[in-house]
Amino acid sequence: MVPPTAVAEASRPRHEIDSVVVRFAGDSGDGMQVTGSQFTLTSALAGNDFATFPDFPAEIRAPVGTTFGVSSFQINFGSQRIETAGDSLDVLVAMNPAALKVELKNLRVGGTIIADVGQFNDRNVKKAGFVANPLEDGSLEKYRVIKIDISALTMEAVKNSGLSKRDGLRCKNFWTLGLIYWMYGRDRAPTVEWLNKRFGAKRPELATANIAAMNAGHAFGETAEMSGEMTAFTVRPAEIAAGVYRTISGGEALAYGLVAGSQLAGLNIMFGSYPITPASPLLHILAGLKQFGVTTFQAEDEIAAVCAAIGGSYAGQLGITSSSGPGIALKMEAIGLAISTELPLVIVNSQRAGPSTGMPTKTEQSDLYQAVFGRNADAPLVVLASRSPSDCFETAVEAVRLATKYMTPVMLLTDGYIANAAEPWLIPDLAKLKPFRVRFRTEAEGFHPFLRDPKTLARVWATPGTPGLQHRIGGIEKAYDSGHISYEAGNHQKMTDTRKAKIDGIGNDIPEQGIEEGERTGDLAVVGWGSTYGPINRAVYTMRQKGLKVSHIHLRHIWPLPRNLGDLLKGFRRVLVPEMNTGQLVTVLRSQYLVAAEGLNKVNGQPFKISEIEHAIRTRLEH
Amino acid sequence: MVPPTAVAEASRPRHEIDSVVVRFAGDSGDGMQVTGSQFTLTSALAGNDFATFPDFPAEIRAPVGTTFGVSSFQINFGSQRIETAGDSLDVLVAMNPAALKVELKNLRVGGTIIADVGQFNDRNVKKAGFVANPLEDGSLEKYRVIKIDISALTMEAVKNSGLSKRDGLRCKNFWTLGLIYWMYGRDRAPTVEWLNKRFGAKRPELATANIAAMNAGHAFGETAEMSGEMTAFTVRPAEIAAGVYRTISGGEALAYGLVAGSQLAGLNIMFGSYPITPASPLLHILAGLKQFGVTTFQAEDEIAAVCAAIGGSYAGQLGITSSSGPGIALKMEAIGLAISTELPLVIVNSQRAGPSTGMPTKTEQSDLYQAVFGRNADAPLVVLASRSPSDCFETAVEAVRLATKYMTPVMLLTDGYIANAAEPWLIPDLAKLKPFRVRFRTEAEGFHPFLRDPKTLARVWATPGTPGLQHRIGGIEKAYDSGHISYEAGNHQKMTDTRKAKIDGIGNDIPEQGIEEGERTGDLAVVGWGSTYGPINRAVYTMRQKGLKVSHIHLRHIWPLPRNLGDLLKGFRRVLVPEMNTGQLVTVLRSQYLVAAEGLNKVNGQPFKISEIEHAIRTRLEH
Amino acid sequence: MNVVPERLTAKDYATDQEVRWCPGCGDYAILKAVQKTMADLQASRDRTVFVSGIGCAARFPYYMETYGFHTIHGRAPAIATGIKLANPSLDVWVVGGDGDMLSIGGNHLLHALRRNVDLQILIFNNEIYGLTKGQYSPTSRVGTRSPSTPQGSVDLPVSALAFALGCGARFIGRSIDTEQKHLPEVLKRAHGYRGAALVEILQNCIVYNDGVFADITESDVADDRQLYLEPGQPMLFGKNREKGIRLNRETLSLEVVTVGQNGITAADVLVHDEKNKMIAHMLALMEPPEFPVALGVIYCAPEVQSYETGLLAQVTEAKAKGAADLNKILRSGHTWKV
Amino acid sequence: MNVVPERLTAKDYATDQEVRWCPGCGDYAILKAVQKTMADLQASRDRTVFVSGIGCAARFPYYMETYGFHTIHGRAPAIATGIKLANPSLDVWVVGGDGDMLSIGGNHLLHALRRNVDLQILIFNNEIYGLTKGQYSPTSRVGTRSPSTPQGSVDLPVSALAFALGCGARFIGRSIDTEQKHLPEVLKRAHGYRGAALVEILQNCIVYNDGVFADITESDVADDRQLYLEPGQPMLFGKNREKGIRLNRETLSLEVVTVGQNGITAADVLVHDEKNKMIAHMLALMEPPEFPVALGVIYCAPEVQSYETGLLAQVTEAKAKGAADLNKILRSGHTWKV
Ligand SMILES: Cc1ncc(C[n+]2csc(CCOP(=O)(O)OP(=O)(O)O)c2C)c(N)n1
Ligand SMILES: Cc1ncc(C[n+]2csc(CCOP(=O)(O)OP(=O)(O)O)c2C)c(N)n1
Ligand code: SF4
Ligand code: SF4
Ligand SMILES: [Mg+2]
Ligand SMILES: [Mg+2]
Repeated sequence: MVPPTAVAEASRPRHEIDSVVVRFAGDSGDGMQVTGSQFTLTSALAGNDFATFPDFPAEIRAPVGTTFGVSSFQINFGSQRIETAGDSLDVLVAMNPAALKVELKNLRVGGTIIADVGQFNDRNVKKAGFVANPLEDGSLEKYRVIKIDISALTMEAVKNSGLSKRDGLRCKNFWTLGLIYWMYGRDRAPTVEWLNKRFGAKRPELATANIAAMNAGHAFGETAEMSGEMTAFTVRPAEIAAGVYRTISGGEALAYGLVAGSQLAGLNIMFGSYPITPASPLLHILAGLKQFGVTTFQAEDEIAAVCAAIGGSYAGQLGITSSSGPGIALKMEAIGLAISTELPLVIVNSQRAGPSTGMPTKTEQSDLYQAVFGRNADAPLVVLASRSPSDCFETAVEAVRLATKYMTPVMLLTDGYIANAAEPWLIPDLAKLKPFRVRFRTEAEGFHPFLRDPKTLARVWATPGTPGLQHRIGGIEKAYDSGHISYEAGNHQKMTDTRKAKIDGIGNDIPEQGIEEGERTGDLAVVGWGSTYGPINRAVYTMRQKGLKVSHIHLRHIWPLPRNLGDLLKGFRRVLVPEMNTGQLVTVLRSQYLVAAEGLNKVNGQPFKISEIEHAIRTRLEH
Repeated sequence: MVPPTAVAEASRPRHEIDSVVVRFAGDSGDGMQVTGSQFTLTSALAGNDFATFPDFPAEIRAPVGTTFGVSSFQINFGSQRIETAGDSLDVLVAMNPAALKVELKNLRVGGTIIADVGQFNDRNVKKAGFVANPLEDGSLEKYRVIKIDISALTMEAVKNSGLSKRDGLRCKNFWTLGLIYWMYGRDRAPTVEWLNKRFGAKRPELATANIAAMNAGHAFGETAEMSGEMTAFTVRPAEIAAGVYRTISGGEALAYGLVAGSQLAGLNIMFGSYPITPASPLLHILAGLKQFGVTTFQAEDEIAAVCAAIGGSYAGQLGITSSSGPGIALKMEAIGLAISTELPLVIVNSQRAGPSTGMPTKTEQSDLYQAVFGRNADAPLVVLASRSPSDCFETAVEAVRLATKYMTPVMLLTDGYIANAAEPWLIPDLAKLKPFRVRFRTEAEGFHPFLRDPKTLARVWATPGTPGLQHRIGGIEKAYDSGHISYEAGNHQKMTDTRKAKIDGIGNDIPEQGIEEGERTGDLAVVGWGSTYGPINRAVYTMRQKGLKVSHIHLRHIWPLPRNLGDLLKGFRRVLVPEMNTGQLVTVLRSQYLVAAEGLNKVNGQPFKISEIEHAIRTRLEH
Repeated sequence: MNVVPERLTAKDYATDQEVRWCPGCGDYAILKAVQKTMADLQASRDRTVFVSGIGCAARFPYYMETYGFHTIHGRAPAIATGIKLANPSLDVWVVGGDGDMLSIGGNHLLHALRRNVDLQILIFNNEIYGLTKGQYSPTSRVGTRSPSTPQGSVDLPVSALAFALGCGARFIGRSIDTEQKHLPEVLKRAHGYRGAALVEILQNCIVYNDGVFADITESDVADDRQLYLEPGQPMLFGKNREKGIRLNRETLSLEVVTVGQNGITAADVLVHDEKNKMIAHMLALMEPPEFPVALGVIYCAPEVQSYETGLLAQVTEAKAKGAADLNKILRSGHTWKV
Repeated sequence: MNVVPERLTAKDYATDQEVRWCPGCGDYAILKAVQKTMADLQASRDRTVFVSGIGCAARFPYYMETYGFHTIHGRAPAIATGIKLANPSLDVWVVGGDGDMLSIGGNHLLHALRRNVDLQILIFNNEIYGLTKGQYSPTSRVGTRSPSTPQGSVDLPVSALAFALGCGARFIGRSIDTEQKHLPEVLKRAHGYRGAALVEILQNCIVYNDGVFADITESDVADDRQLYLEPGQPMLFGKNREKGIRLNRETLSLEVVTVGQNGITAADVLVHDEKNKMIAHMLALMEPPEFPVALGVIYCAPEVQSYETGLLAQVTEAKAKGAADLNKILRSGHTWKV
């Protein structure tokens, strides 16, 4: 098929810019997430670097036109390296008054508002909480406001499609997308392809109508009428490493990473989970990867989910479970069993705002305490954190490696932001990853279930079904020398020490901590973990440009910590730890190294802005 | 009734000694716990200070004669202040070979063994794991061994009681008790009274037989035959504060303290629990205190137990729940709800050895991490720890005070040692305790459910049934100004900060940290919490006698910490933290105050010995 | 002079909070029916409590102008038990979805029913997890395709009502979200029952499971697929109430018969006896297409002492045994003076 | 030449670990019966797994010379489900007490039964919490005095088997600890059933609940209080098998009759049909003194696909659709080259 609009490109002069932040905002039913991901895709194909931030309402489908029903999708794309979804908006697409109401505060002064005036009727304006129509009352004069009756123009564009009025109006997101495509000189072909694939077979009229709407929006940009108000831009491809790329969300990267890890270990996966926001995507994606020997079990609750995973590991598969904060809390008793019986287990925790139910759709990093400390008794395990959607892949592989090599539970921390956001990813060649095949115990000679590898201290993995190795394990303390139940005092000390030594020893099997940006010594080390990577990195970079002696250190291994971290931190005059919690990593660092690390804490369900971290760096170094 | 043996007292010369450690050890079915508590009672009545340590097997009733079925009871009593149950034994009563096998290692060189030779037959000797009869093979020559055929003598003593052979033999613990009573010049009358009360109504023949056995044992001591081998001792009354005393176990003190607290608060108690070792005694005791407006609910599991307690608090009673480590882990998600809805809740955690099932009957202090950090999200609560059985009373009252005044969950840490041990207790006059009556909200004017006291930051407590105050609460984030659901970014920050500030602020409402023993500055501060009080205190005392500049600081308030603690610690050159875990309080202290505190860790299910702590102090101060 | 008591209307039981379900969700209808029930009962707003877990259904308390507690997933029956024990004079309703009550919350439901706590427990059964975006639930039929079961679910669903009977429930009823006359009647019966009363409400999730009950509720099939039970009345249904349920006393199974055909007379049709537990079992399990769905009060055992009544009687009994003097108790038993 | 296969005896299924139950505990008898069952089945020791929760009963795996997993309280059915999903060729037995399975573990039991996971699930019902020293359990009778209920329990007990049927269990059976002939037979039937098979074993806790089943097991009453069910056989019991169970088809309830009295003939006695769920319900609930206790296989529905079979078929199906090449999947969809 010939791209229907290939001709129109470059027919008018375009301004060249480095990067742009656009946010599509509308009602939950307006299809903003689809719009955003289509735009992401074409940005990727245009060679831009980018980062995205989908922002959902808590309700499945809140009543139309309400502020709490606003759904939006933010993308930052550019010809330079993009680290975050952007601090403030250059362009805000507001499909209705509520969207404007909610998102306006994020728009930079002088930024552009594209508003569907067709939706700014009295009722909607009032519903959004405005006293008067903001498009009319002069309250937006700090911005460039482009008023278009997108609703009407969409209806016009699809009038021959045979769709009902309701269905026709639904195409307005694609009309808008067409307009934005024009603004940034994007190719519509991939979206046409996508629409045909999505609707083609079952409801071709929907594909046709949406394509028509998109083309109409695009043409609208092209036409002279708007030329005074609207500018077309060019954003050149970014300079990024050569290779084959795709976009990837945190959920996908996790799923692929776990599957890749299981293949490197030579294991099938027994995945037990119970739905919970924002952890469910991993369940959904893995459910579609059964061809890799993945069994997905939607359990009756989180406890059963982790227990089934433990049962899976006991029986010789890789047990994995996943949830978010409240669900992870429920799993802790069972995780203690996996620690005590020394079975491999990967626990993925997609953190969300708490305490309790909190704000399920908002992000937070507040489960570090729970991960490191949140169990009864001395019960150490491994804690890893991924820093971005694509980083989830590597972190997941590392989680599988450590879980199987050390016969231990590994908690992998991600968060709502990472789970939902997407970014471009240089696809790795899996053939080049180093395998770490599991060796099950089969020799009966000298066997007992708590025999240990003298180096790793990992116990043997002997699975039911192995001839002659029948044995019993359980959560009661076990004799070091036989694995039988033991209440002997000295033995418990030895076993406790051994469990601790095993986990501590992993510090020697993980890379030394490196520096993301800056020198190995200096005035200020900014230490982060998880999804704060982007804003910290960009802020440190910028402040270094300004001559400040600041460096960025970002932890993947939270427990045990990299063996050189203490020394590294001592090379800096001050240590700052930005976290989306009230100060959790900072507690760990202070206790481990007695460094006077201070926290920079943000707990409002939103990622850090670059400027917030820049500001914090500046104040720390001006004192 | 005239005490049957009052005449015999003081008829022979007695050696005077300061303190003695005796351990009664026998089969689970041998009644060692009863023997021990009777001996405790008479020691109390004799005016001695004392401390006890009951040590149970894990099995309900292990097969007779096995080492894992040995049950023992240790008591340290004296005319001086007694802080612990004693490091090593002066007297070991071994009712069978297994008891000797298990407990011999605790006997000091030169100590006395009283053995029932009637049980040292080949079969039992072998079952206990001896190759030869230790009473015969010279292996005990470092000790004074007193061999008595207690079994036969008991049978002789009860032969006219009409009891079956089996029941008759069961009296041998009272025969032994009689002998020990003679050794330490004890009055048998209270035990006679107890036996009559216990069996009098239903099986008077059992009372008679046991009394006969006790008297026979006593008479046996009196008789000339043993005078060469056995010595009678006098242990003078200790100098202790004047007043009325009783013995009290941790479980009792907790129950009474919670009831006292509820009375001071003017509330009834809704207690939800699920049985678990060693937490069950609290359930059992409270179930017998219903006259105080205590409802005890044995729930289907720990989650339901805490939820019912939360429901109770919501409805205007004092919700309390109790468990041990694994059960507490299960409660964490619900505790988060209580934190989020800001309801009072007392959670009693009787710690035991872990991880997982661990060693349920052995003590440990390894749930401090879980208490302070063990929940999803930023979810601070109050953590208290009691230091001894009697201290549970005060700690429980304090827990109720803070929970109700600050509308917050309070975790009270105790442990298996405290729960089971007993000590003398100067009974407080409850009329003298300061009430802290709860004021429920009743005014509708200006009401919303998250209205706060500006000083404590506690929210109002408005219970269902109050006219005009109907409202909704839940675990989703709430608007600071109305209590309605809110996903607003700034609001979540404010609420998170407020929840933290409320708990932090409690630091100003608790006593400043004092010093238990020693000066406010010095070379070494030994900082403890919980049941390590006794050995630390005694060790510090002894080392101070030797001129070392060491002080003992003992925390009741673990979170928030007393406001002056940081300054206090800075007054010492070194800080040592003995804990029955791998180093949990030490982590908290290091992170909070950046003091180079070091741990002294013991994780073998046994309390610290005084000598272990003395040794640690010495090595720290000799460097 | 008579003071005319102020009558509360259904609206008086609505809060000022914006209702946040998807437009068209069956939960709206249930909300309306419950508010009507409240008005019919003239329920005291400040002595009524709605307790829920988590889920779309569990948002319910926010919309009731009574006391309300939106708790955590699956635990509402346990929390409600605590509330009832602490204050038995409160009128406590428990609300949850099929996931909340039968998946994560199954154990608490079992024990609340077994103990016979005086609660009204409403399950909004939409055979799906609504709030978490459409995964299959324990009541989903075999073959349900959902994000977590792209190839279709393979596990057998549980019947809320058969489960309840197995747990020892003494009152079970069933209705449909949109049945604005019938639903309040069932709810009132549940309310009147002293003990645990469970009501299953078939609820349409328009977004993730639209039409899952269409085979029961669509107007063209409704008459043939809905059996309204009335105590003491024959089990008739169908457009002209020509169909009936007959008990085959040999096989102990139910059959659909048509009165007037094959010699079937009105006398052959089973008369509803709310107290017959075995029949209740069979009625609870009736499913289309073979059978109509049984609606109304399916089982109502004679009242026995409810749990909180029994437990609190022990507190009263203990109190009656003499003044509760803790000082005295502390000093009882062996004490000594120094 | 024929190789005579080595036959394993009951002893070959015993471990070298000292058994740590109280002397006289009913668990010893069950252990013996299970070891005999294993020998009868010539079960492979290394393909058999015993999974348990926590409790006296749950110590069971330590004494079986097979694979064994002593897990945590209440979770054995969930862990066993994971084991079976990971390796369906294993023969998985689940063991737990009444507290383990019906109190904290009720939800997992419900779902393992509903899903029809191919497990043999044994509940050692002693109507008490043994390991934690004697508190009452969900199967304890009303009025049970225990450390936590000094005034007697007030809540109604749950029937393990009625509960199981309500959950959708397809195989339920019952026996008694000391019945060394009967118990292995029931266990073998359970073993042979492909799907979840639940067996309740009445077990005497000599320390905390001694004689709680005396009204069933004491030799002077046993004949009158034990009904041994045989498929296709009339339900007769009593010293001379003179008593029988009759179904009153009007009230749908069971009655005890004496053959030869009041005109009752053998033909009046109900014949056991393992497939009749309604009868199974009634049999499960029969209790002394009015009734004998039903023993044997009470219900055995026709086999349907077990959960793990269905779920793993989806894995197989997915695999059949082509080689699983992750590199390829990563590169499918929209990619671009830089
Ligand atoms: C401990 C915990 N686990 C999981 C979740 C996520 N969750 C919220 S509601 C829900 C199920 C919703 O289904 P249902 O109860 O049927 O209610 P519906 O939304 O269909 O009304 C789940 C899994 C949670 N909030 N908490
Ligand atoms: C999470 C948790 N809660 C509670 C316990 C304590 N506990 C151990 S066994 C048990 C109940 C035992 O009763 P049952 O299951 O009937 O087994 P029995 O001992 O009677 O054989 C309890 C409450 C525990 N180990 N773990
Ligand atoms: S997702 Fe379904 S159940 Fe939930 S509010 Fe929407 S329509 Fe109702
Ligand atoms: S307590 Fe009871 S169930 Fe447990 S081992 Fe002893 S007799 Fe058996
Ligand atoms: Mg649902
Ligand atoms: Mg039991």
